[in-house]
Amino acid sequence: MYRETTIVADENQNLAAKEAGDFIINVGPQHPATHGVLHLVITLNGETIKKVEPHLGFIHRSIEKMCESLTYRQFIYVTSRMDYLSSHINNHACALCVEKGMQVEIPGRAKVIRILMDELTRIASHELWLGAMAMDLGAFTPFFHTFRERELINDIMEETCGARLTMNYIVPGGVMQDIHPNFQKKVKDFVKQFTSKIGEMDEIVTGNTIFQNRMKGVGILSKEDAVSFGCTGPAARGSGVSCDTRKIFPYEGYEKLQFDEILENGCDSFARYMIRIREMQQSIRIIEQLIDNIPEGDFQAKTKAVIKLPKGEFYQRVETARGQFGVFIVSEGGTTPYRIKFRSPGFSNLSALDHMARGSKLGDLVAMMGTLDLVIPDIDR
Amino acid sequence: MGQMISLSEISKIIDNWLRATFNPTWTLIIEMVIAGVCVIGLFAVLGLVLVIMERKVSAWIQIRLGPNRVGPKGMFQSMADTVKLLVKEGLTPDGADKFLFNLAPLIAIVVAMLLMAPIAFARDFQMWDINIGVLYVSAVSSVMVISILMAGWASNNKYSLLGAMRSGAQIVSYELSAGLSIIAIVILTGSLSFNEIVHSQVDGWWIFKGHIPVLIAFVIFIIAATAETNRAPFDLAEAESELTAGFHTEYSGMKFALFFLAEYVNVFIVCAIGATLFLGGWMPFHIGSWQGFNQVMDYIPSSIWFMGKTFFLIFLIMWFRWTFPRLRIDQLLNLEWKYLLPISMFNLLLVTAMAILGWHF
Amino acid sequence: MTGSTIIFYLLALLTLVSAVLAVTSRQIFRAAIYLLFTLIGIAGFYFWMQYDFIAAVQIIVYVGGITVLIIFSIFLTQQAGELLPKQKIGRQVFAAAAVFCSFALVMLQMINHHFTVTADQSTTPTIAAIGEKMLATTEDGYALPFEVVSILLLAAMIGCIVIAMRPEDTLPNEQDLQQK
Amino acid sequence: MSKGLPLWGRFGGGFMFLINYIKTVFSTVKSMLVGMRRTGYYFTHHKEIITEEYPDNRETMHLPERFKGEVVMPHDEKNEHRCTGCTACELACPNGTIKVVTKFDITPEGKKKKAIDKLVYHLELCTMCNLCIVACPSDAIKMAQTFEHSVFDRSQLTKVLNNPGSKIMDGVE
Repeated sequence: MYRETTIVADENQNLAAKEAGDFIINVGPQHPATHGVLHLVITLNGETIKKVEPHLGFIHRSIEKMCESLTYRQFIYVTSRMDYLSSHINNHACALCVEKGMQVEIPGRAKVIRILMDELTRIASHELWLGAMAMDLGAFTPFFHTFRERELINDIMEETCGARLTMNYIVPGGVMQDIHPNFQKKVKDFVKQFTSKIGEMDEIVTGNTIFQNRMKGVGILSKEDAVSFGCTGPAARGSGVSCDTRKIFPYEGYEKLQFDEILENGCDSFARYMIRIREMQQSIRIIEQLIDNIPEGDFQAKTKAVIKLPKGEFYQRVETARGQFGVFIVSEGGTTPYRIKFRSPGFSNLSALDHMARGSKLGDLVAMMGTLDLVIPDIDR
Repeated sequence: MGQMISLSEISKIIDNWLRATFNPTWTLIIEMVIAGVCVIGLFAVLGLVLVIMERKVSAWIQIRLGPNRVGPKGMFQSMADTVKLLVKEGLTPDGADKFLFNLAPLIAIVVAMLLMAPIAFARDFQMWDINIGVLYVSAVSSVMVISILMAGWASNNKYSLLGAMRSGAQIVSYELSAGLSIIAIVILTGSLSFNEIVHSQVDGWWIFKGHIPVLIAFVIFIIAATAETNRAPFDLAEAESELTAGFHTEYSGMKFALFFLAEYVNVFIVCAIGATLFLGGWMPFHIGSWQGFNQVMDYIPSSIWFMGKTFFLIFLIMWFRWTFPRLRIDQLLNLEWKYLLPISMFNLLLVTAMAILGWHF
Repeated sequence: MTGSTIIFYLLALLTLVSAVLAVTSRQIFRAAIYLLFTLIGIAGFYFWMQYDFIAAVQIIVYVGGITVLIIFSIFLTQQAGELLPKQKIGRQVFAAAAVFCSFALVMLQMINHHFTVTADQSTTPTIAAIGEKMLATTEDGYALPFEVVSILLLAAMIGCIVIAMRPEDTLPNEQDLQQK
Repeated sequence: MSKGLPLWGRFGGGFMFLINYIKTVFSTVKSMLVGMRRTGYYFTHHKEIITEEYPDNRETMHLPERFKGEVVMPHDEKNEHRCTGCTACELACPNGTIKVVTKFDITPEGKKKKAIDKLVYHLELCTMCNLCIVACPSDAIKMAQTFEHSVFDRSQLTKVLNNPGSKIMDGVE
């Protein structure tokens, strides 16, 4: 069809699959459709997608290997750099896993602060996703409107944790510093603003006919497929798979809180979209339950300066904004882990992309990637 | 009416002076040169104004300040951008068809220039009062698609090719409903000449005296015009989230600037045509028998009326762009073939009935 | 030599050069673009003769319609970027002879035809006149040819739709796509 | 766009199709207008603008006191700091950002006492994780609220935190 200038990453495989009339285009690693350095080799038939092959590794930093040379206090900061949009939650998982090995009971105040931070992070992540999702579909304005609320969360984080993106606030034994005196007031202000402004998204995004037509019936991922691809988080809950770690394996006192696990049965992009919108409201609900009930006390348990984990294997999973995040630590009894392994949600969710995208149009691929909410450093680590 | 110095007066003075000084051939040549210089000047001004307008509109919609560094309130930002584009290297990719690659932006800009000819900018101020003005515009604007197809193919880039194919399908389809909504007005006025169309609205703009059918035609025209100029929500040819930049992915420097300029000038032209057909061109706004009000309206120069209406439509198109998400290619064609075209055909029947029965004012 | 003549020769040059290039170019896409310029040149002639309506129709039909279709079909063909093979010498000679014969025929007609100069200024047709002529059922009206052409186009359109329509069961379903 | 029957579908469904068709058109137009009303609101309400004009508001801009910009060592007016040279920060740092170079001072009693010669801080390696601050037993170092760290040469990012000629504060062990 065209003068052959294709750069095919994996030549043999692609040439074997290439038929007459196939049109191979590369999306990424530098491309506005990918929110990071993901490389997709897309085989097209006209505008219709025949195959999508993700090529990974452009931002691989071997974080797991790096962690093996760092002590149990030090390695947590690296995990903020994986899924940088839910860095608190990543830190939380690591801290929980280390605490499991240390067998310390952390104070109630620290627990509540951690949950509050997690939920704020979740809202911030979903806000960014919502804007980026709309931008993938060609609407620029929602991006700036959602950033207005996200900015408030970032300000809260900056005041309490001292950073806006990679906080390194949750440490083994509790949290690094006590919350800032303004914290409660600011969070209440945020909740007020958020609930008054989230309706605007219905006007310019959710209710828009073009948007609905771009989302409904697009990127179908059936319940069975979602399970077999190992999808978690909103991507799986959009297909009706109940997989909220906060509900099925509660940690840190989530079992005492009143909130719903959001499930949609649409299996399409719109279901995954609605999941995230409704999850933000559940996060607000959790924050409202906790913000006035932060118990007094220490923000950190008394721990030794140098943490040593007993010999053994420890695993902890949490629910990040994208799905289930797991930390697996093998300890030989020293100050550094012998082996560490992260189960990142983005990697499994990405694997479903090819299945979802086949047979749909090129424009919808971007929407599907949007609804999977891929964060590339999370996939590559 | 008590006209002050209007554009037509100025042009008449220049014309008389030239005729008195030179022989007719030289007069014609000099007038052509003046017209050419004016068009190029208008292009430059339009490019500068529309770019800064787009950026400010988008900024305010997006709760931002927008450009605010260069000049007062950032008003000279687009000049700085132009200088940047001028001094940038114009790259030609190695595998490109160099002749066609360099020709495509020129065609885009020449087509935009040709489209300027029959537009009535003010009372008695028109470069070429061609008696088939409307047909001329739809004919010449159909050449626009060639430049996009050419750019897309000659770039030797797959994104460009996809963008060009999309754009071709899109423009060819939307020309139909744009044409049909223009024909609605042509039926009501019984003329294809812009001048006569404007004069037919002396007792009221068509959008007011044409009832609902003309309103529908106007809405369809605006939608089709947005699609024909490749602007969001119909910017599939560029679709930056899917195709990087579509047909002009490989263009840089001045060649890109020409495409960019042509896009904005085309927006201006379709809005000018919309203003002429539906909003009375340079006709001032009159309300029935309010003599005082009408005289005040008459006192505003006709060129201001024309520009005001045109820029209102341009603002409308920009408002669309910063509100709506982009359509998918099949939805785009569905919208045209399943909605706009049947509706405008039915609407055309209504308009014809209205014109025959004389139901309009 | 007046300005009008200069414009005529310029248009003729554009038309002829691009026509020759359209035939001789070995890149099919470029040939289509040269053809486009030929057609634009012809439209320019109509404008030059002040037959604005025909000029506009020429541009709409040939430039906006036919050339776009040609370019589309080039896009959809395999190896559009390749150079076309060189024609055999015999074929070239035959083509040249055919071109010469038709050129001679046209020239013969033109020489034998006696052009009469009229002082009639009403040659510039108004739109109303064209419309009335088009729909007139009198002897020199064009209602019947107009309708015949419309029916022909309608038939062509229906034929296109029938060809383009695939029965539902031959459409590739989800399973087929997955197996690929 | 509509999920109704195709236009050429059964005649019986034709009327329902037409109703659905018109409904689709109206709901589409309505949803568009709702969106345009919202963006139009923001276009006309400039008070909602939230952007800051960053380099212009340097004077009025306040970062929160916990903001982690870079590690600094506060000195009092007598040019004294609180660092004992215990290297706890160096050990706590995951990246080797801090290097403590020690020397031995002679105290007035004639005893040798360990003190810092230089506390070298590599800003280019620092990830602002705050672990050194937490690890410091004598609160000698803290985070500063600076953030404009760009320089033309990366060697300028290697800093010595203690002032030349500074001494340890009395009473800090």
